[in-house]
Amino acid sequence: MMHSIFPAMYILAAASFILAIKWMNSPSTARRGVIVGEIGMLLAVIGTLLRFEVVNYEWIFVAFFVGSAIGVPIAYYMPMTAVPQRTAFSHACGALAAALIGTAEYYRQLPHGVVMIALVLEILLGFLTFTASMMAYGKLQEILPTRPITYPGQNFVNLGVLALAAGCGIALILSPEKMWLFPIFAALSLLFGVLLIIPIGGADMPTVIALLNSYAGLSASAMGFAFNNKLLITAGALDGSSGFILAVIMCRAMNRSFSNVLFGAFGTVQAGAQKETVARPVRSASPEEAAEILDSARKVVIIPGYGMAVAQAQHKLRELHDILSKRGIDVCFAIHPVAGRMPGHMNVLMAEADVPYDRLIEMDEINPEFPRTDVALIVGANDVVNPAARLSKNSPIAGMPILNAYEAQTVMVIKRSMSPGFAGIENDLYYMEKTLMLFGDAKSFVASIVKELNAVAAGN
Amino acid sequence: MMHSIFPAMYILAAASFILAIKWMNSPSTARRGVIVGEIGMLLAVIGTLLRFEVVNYEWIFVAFFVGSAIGVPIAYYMPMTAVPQRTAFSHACGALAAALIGTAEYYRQLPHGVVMIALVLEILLGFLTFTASMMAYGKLQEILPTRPITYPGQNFVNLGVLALAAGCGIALILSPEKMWLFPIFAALSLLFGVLLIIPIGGADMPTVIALLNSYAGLSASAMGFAFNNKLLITAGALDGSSGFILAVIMCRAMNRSFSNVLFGAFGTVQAGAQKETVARPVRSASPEEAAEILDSARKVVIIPGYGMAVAQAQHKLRELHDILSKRGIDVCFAIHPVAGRMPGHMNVLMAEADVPYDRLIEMDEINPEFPRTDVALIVGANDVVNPAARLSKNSPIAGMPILNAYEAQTVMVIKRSMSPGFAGIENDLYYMEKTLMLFGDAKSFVASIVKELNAVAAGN
Amino acid sequence: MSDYEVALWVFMLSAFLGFELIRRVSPLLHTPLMSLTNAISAIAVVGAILITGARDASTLSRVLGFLAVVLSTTNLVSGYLITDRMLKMFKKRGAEKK
Amino acid sequence: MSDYEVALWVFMLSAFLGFELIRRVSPLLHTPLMSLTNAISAIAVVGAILITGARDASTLSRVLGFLAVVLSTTNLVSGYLITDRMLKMFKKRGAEKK
Ligand SMILES: NC(=O)c1ccc[n+]([C@@H]2O[C@H](COP(=O)([O-])OP(=O)(O)OC[C@H]3O[C@@H](n4cnc5c(N)ncnc54)[C@H](OP(=O)(O)O)[C@@H]3O)[C@@H](O)[C@H]2O)c1
Ligand SMILES: NC(=O)c1ccc[n+]([C@@H]2O[C@H](COP(=O)([O-])OP(=O)(O)OC[C@H]3O[C@@H](n4cnc5c(N)ncnc54)[C@H](OP(=O)(O)O)[C@@H]3O)[C@@H](O)[C@H]2O)c1
Repeated sequence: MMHSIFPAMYILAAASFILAIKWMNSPSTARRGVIVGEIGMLLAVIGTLLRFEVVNYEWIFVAFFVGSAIGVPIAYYMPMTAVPQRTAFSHACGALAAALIGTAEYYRQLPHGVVMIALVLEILLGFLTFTASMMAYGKLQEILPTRPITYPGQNFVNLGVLALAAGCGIALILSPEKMWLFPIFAALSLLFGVLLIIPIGGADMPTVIALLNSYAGLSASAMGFAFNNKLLITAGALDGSSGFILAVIMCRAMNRSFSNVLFGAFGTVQAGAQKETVARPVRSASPEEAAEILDSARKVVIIPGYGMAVAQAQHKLRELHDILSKRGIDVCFAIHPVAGRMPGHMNVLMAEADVPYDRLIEMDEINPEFPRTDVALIVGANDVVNPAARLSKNSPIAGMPILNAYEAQTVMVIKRSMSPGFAGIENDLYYMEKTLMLFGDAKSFVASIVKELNAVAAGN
Repeated sequence: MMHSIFPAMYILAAASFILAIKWMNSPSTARRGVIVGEIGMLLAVIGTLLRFEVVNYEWIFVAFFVGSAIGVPIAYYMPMTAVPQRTAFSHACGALAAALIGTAEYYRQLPHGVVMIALVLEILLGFLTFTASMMAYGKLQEILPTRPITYPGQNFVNLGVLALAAGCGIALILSPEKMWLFPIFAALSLLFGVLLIIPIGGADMPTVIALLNSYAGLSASAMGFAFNNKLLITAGALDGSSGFILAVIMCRAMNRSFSNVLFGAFGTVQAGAQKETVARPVRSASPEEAAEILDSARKVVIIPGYGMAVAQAQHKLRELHDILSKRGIDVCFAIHPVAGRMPGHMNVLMAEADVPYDRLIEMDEINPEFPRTDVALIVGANDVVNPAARLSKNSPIAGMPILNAYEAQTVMVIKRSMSPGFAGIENDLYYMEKTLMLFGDAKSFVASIVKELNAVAAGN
Repeated sequence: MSDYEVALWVFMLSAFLGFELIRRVSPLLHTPLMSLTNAISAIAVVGAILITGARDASTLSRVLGFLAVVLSTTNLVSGYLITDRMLKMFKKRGAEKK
Repeated sequence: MSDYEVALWVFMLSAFLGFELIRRVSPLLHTPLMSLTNAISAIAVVGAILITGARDASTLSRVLGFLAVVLSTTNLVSGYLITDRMLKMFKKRGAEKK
């Protein structure tokens, strides 16, 4: 009787996870999805606690308590701009958990055959994802240097370490009782995770994190094979495909390949090209002038980018949006798929500032509108509006789809200096006739514009 | 060794079926999908033939031969207009096969418990789908009267038969050794299939067929439970969800519910409403006049419907399309989701006539174009352009999305008479100021227009 | 017990997958989709072969199994051939217009 | 043997399903999606509980299992809470504009 309840709980849990992800396809059902996902997790945990193999509860409940004590504050005090770091940290936790479980299982029963294959995969992926995610966390949090660190023969060293780790793994599969091999295997896996990230620049971390998400999922699936637990397999596979697809989407939106992200050391090479540039004239403007131009426009498209996130300017932009719409001006936000530093980054920040999500327009929808746009206001975005992607063939971002801001009547760009963005290249948009540079921190500059517009409104 | 090959073949077969359906999402990959599906089936059959339980091959190969001898001619000589009938026939075959296998399995081992539950479900669904599909076939082929046949208390009788069948089924599950019950159970299931279809009109058959597809799939899944065969479960579930979703799509496009289709006896009720109509004047025109109007248009939208299929006018329409485009006129086809008598019906016929599929425009895309259209040429379509769906609240098709042909500058309608279409209701479009009725068989009328246009071209 | 559990898992996952896949099929191809799923449902041939080819099959089993193989094969063969026949007709512009 | 066969089936179906589901998620919600899948990946807690709660667990097992439960619970709790916190922010126009 009891025996047939637990499998049913696991099946229901799996169905809940599936529904949770399914309902993420639209903002109107997404919160329902989270609740269903929570129910699924509850079913899974209760179903496991009630299993007859589980007899010892104290440690488990203490662990629940400790975990929640760490998790709740993270959830409530994490600023929305720290989402990429949080994600990396969470992959590190998940992967380490998988690796530790695998280790415990290995020492418990020294399994043979298919179970051992699954365990070795679980441990390899778990440990390497753990260190790689911690490295990614460090780079994103800027504890570690964010630029790629390369040296000659690096790829050989990395592949060598991976080959050694794989060799140990295979040896362990063939003769699991060689227990002295295990610590070496674990250490090599951990080391490979570190080496993997060293040559990758900080700005490529989001793609790497999505890939690590995929590895962490595969590691959980492997655990499912080892424990013969279908729920683990399903949840792991869902997780794995999610990370993989997000990584593909990012790569496609940057028009780059996986191998270019992993081995390309993006962000060093282009440095050379920059020095050749001659100082070219740009037009700049004050907040008052910017306010005046905005006030006389009929259609304004605001393009937020990474700088907007850094400056936390989303609330001020929301104010700007409200004032302008109140004056009968048609304002919307154009969201590039890889603006910012993670997929959906801009959407979350604008949503945080209470901008209704039907004002956030995706690239394919907004691009035909630019010729009819009076002002394109670019706030801390750079690469995603760089016309070089479309016009110059040997630019590092050639072929990357961009927002066609250059087609607007007037272009205004808020940034602090003329320095380049993530891809490290010049942006010809800034030198165009119709472009006005608004130099300053995004938040304070937008605030000045808002103040100016309010003053004008009061004056009327 | 051999033991681990068969499961692998089954997994590959299942993956092939999944890919086959996945690749149906676009015409450019669909043929690849069919090939993969064929490979999957081959793997499944070979994997089964090689299983050690299977020792007796003669009967099987004779059956393969007979089946192919029936199947190949069907595939090559079936006219494209007979697709609905063919589909019904194929469900009948599939469902009968499932029911017979279930019957054989029952007599072979009189199973208990879960296996018996699965068998009873398989047999019930199999037999009822078999007779229901044969009835649907008869109605579509017009061997049987197509109008719904109703009598008082019909729903009670039907539910009663279903309840009796279910009762026998439960009794068999509880005590499978009551072999005398089995023929009664089978007979009741067969009878229910017949009764289910009697009150449903011929034109509702496509929806019913899709539902029967779903039942046939579930029956195959149930067989999988009984035989503990995962491939059967997966393939059956794919099939079942396909039928279900197509039925939902059709119901939604007609703005009706399942229960309305199954118990609504659509096609009788509306007959009364027709008599009240007074003879209203319509304008009609000759092929010469029609050709002239088309020749002076800049944008023409052709709307094919069921009458086009009956008349087999697709090839002539293709000629019309070619001549007009050659003269610089923008011509396309507007395809309503339930035009004709099955989902995708018009698309297949137009494709048969070599019309490139990017000229077939779906409803949501074409509707905004109608105000800019000079001529809407309606060929044997009726309900799908009936403005009553939009304007009159108590029409039987109220709320059904339609093609807004009435917004075009000029509307021309090719049909044989003023008689109504599938829903049996008047169409106000025909009485509008801007509408010209072109009375005649679709094929010959289009042919006359084409001849006329050719003559003009030669004259130039 | 575990057999039905596995069967339920497989059914649950397949049904979800079926829904997602079918919902994406272009309406353009709904008719070929129906005949493709007809062909796939001929997978019942697996059960039919097991019944017909069994060592200890009674005459009844063999006859029923034989019929089932014939019916499924008919579906299988005609289903794939018709689907392919239909799909061959779908062409993009290019060859058409000069 | 049959265990791995079942595991492979489940993996194959789940992976296909995952691909279809994720491809449909609106880009608007990619960030919350990432944190939702983080939360779901905390399902490793199931394995961790089995290790920690086993009758005959060695001290090593218990310590490793304990750590694993802590780590997974952290993910689980923060994953769901953050996802919900983000989603709460997504609003349609209406309440916004007068
Ligand atoms: N979203 C993703 O998933 C993802 C993943 C991987 C990589 N990427 C890459 O990230 C890039 C995103 O493009 P993007 O246009 O959003 O950003 P970007 O190209 O990195 O440019 C950001 C700009 O913001 C300015 N900025 C920084 N802090 C600012 C502040 N406080 N106030 C005002 N401006 C400030 C910087 O100029 P100053 O220093 O002059 O102020 C910089 O030029 C793309 O190249 C994309 O490929 C994105
Ligand atoms: N597609 C599906 O999946 C599906 C499924 C279930 C139900 N339905 C229903 O079927 C209907 C389809 O609408 P529809 O507009 O395509 O067809 P319709 O409303 O049935 O009208 C067809 C028209 O074609 C004319 N016609 C018949 N033979 C002709 C010939 N040889 N030459 C010229 N005209 C001829 C008929 O008028 P005359 O007799 O005057 O010539 C008739 O009015 C909808 O009501 C839909 O709900 C469709």
